[in-house]
Amino acid sequence: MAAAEAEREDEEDWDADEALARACRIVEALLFASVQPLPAEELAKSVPANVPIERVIAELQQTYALRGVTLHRVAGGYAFRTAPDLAYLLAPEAEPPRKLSRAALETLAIIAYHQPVTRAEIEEIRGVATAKGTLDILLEAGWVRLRGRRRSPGRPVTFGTTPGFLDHFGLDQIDDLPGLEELKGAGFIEGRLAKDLTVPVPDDDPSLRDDEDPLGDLFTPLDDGDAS
Amino acid sequence: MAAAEAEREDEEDWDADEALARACRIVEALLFASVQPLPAEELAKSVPANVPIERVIAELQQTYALRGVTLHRVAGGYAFRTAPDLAYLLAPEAEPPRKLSRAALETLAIIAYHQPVTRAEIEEIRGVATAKGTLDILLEAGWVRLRGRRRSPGRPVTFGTTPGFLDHFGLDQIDDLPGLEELKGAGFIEGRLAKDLTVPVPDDDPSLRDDEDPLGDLFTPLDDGDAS
Amino acid sequence: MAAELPFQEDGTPERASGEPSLVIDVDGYEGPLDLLLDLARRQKVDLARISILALAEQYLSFIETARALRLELAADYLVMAAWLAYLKSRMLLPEPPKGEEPSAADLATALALRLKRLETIRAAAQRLAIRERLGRDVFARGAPEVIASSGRPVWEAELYDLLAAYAQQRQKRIRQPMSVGQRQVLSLVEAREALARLVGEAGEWTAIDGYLTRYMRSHGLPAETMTATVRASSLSAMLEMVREGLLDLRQDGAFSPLYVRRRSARPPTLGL
Repeated sequence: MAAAEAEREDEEDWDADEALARACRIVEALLFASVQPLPAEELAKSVPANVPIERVIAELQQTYALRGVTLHRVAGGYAFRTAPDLAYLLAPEAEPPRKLSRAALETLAIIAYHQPVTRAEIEEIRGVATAKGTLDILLEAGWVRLRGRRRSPGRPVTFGTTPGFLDHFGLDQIDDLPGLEELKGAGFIEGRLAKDLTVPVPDDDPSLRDDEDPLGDLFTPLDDGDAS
Repeated sequence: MAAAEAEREDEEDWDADEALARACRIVEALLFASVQPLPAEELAKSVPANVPIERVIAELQQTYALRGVTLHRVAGGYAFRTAPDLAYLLAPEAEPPRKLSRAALETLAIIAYHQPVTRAEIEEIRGVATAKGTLDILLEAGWVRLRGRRRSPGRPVTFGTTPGFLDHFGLDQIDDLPGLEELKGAGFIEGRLAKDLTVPVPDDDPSLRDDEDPLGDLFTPLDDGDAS
Repeated sequence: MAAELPFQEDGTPERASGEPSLVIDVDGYEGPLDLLLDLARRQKVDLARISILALAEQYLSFIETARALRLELAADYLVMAAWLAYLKSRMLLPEPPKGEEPSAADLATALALRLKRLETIRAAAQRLAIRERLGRDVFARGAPEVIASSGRPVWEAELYDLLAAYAQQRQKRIRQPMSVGQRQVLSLVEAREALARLVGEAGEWTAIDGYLTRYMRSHGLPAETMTATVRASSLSAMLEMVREGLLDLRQDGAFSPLYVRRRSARPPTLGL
């Protein structure tokens, strides 16, 4: 009789261990996939009712204590974080890469195809004013550079693309960019083509054009060039 | 003397264990931090030189085998992913990936198996014209890319798959795609197979084939095209 | 089970397999090859051993039935029907001496191979679809961190995004200013009204050109843009009024002035 009881106890233990292990797997996966730290009550919803969530968290904290990733209590919830002594592996101040905005993509594409091009010309093509930050982002990303100044009233700055632009977009040369027929063939342009829709042959030859002057005084603020 | 030697051996063992444990923590931290799979060579750079990266990965794979987060080999690298059996807990939180239409799925399979492949070849196999949106969906999802141009009349654009495709479908390399023999074994294909019908060994090697040209050189500038 | 279409959950209507009568369901098929493959499956034999002749006959009878029901068939289906009718005739007739064209047997084999290839790739696609997919079956770290040595760019953009943005933007801008200016026309109704007044005035032969010029001036219609439409509409209206017996028209020679006169109330001459 005593033996039978012991066996039942063993079995119950085993069941409890099993339930705890399963709960640990669940909480682990939830914390891993979550964008934000998750509060204990939130985690408890996905865990078998007979397993207290505190047990699960204590268990995980212990499991991960000496690992490369540890379980932290942050902002009223729990999250996995890189172990502090391995912080050197990370670039904490760096933000994860963000998608380039639609406006920036359009501006970049116009500069690529129509270079050398002034800000006013970009706005003429896009039909909207270019936000201050948009060109900054492209300059900072190293995809766009100041080429020179257009030999026209106000001497606006001209923009062009950089080798870094080619590199990022996997282009060998700037005229790898598809022409109108190719854009159409690949389905980028649909329907009947407007007669006056033309796509220039892109050219990033760094030498200045006939109507371009050297940048010259770099201290002249960029906006001045566009003021007229 | 024998005792001293044994002690030194113990010490060496201990050092080796220590180094392996540290390497495991580092690789763990790196793989936890990254969304993209990291290739072994990349991981090896951060690990002490005397620890083979394969050992570290084998160790981690074993450690995580039964956990809620497991170590996967995808797209030529390694990545932590949640265990598939827990998908039911996580799926409601996540934004579901776009449902693939039958046409899109077939087109994707043709590109995966027959790459580099042109649109006309896709249509030849499917026996129908490819709707405008079908390739767009695959390009937008980042699974398919423009590779180059076929060196044949009309110089059609060739399509191939991306590392993102491998990552999404949990494939390590393109030839992990189920082969014809496997398809037959799984009962998808009935009967015997004509000799010249073998599914090609898929190959996503980015270098251009003999009958492929780079996208660029062949892009006909619009103006030239009009003139001819 | 192995013979089932692997894609039925994709909203494709269920297709009965192995039924003797053909189910007319053109919408359910993705083109003639898809239809042929389905018909071939109903033969319940390996595609490599299929009777292409029987298949051609089934396809042609399908098309006939569809036409009898006045279903609209895409041109693709008719092209395939024409080709299969040709193939069928080639297969039934004795083979001509070796010529330029491939033999009927070769054509039949090629078709069988094409069907097999489609079936194979469908199976492959199905295998792909049931794999564990990232974001559906397995998930990546929700809050990733940036690795110091990665040197990854701060901004992400694909060539595809760039080209799509450029193409859409250019197209949008080009389309915007395109508006079709309203064409100025003198409608037939207006022309008839103008002529009805003339009928009142023209008891004798009157030059129509002079009348129309006065009409345009008095109604403020610009001569440079409206003359052609006024002339055309007026001529149509005049012919109509002649037919109704309201007017007489006279022209002494080609390109000479056109004269118009109210028809007198006498009955039309017999035999005219």
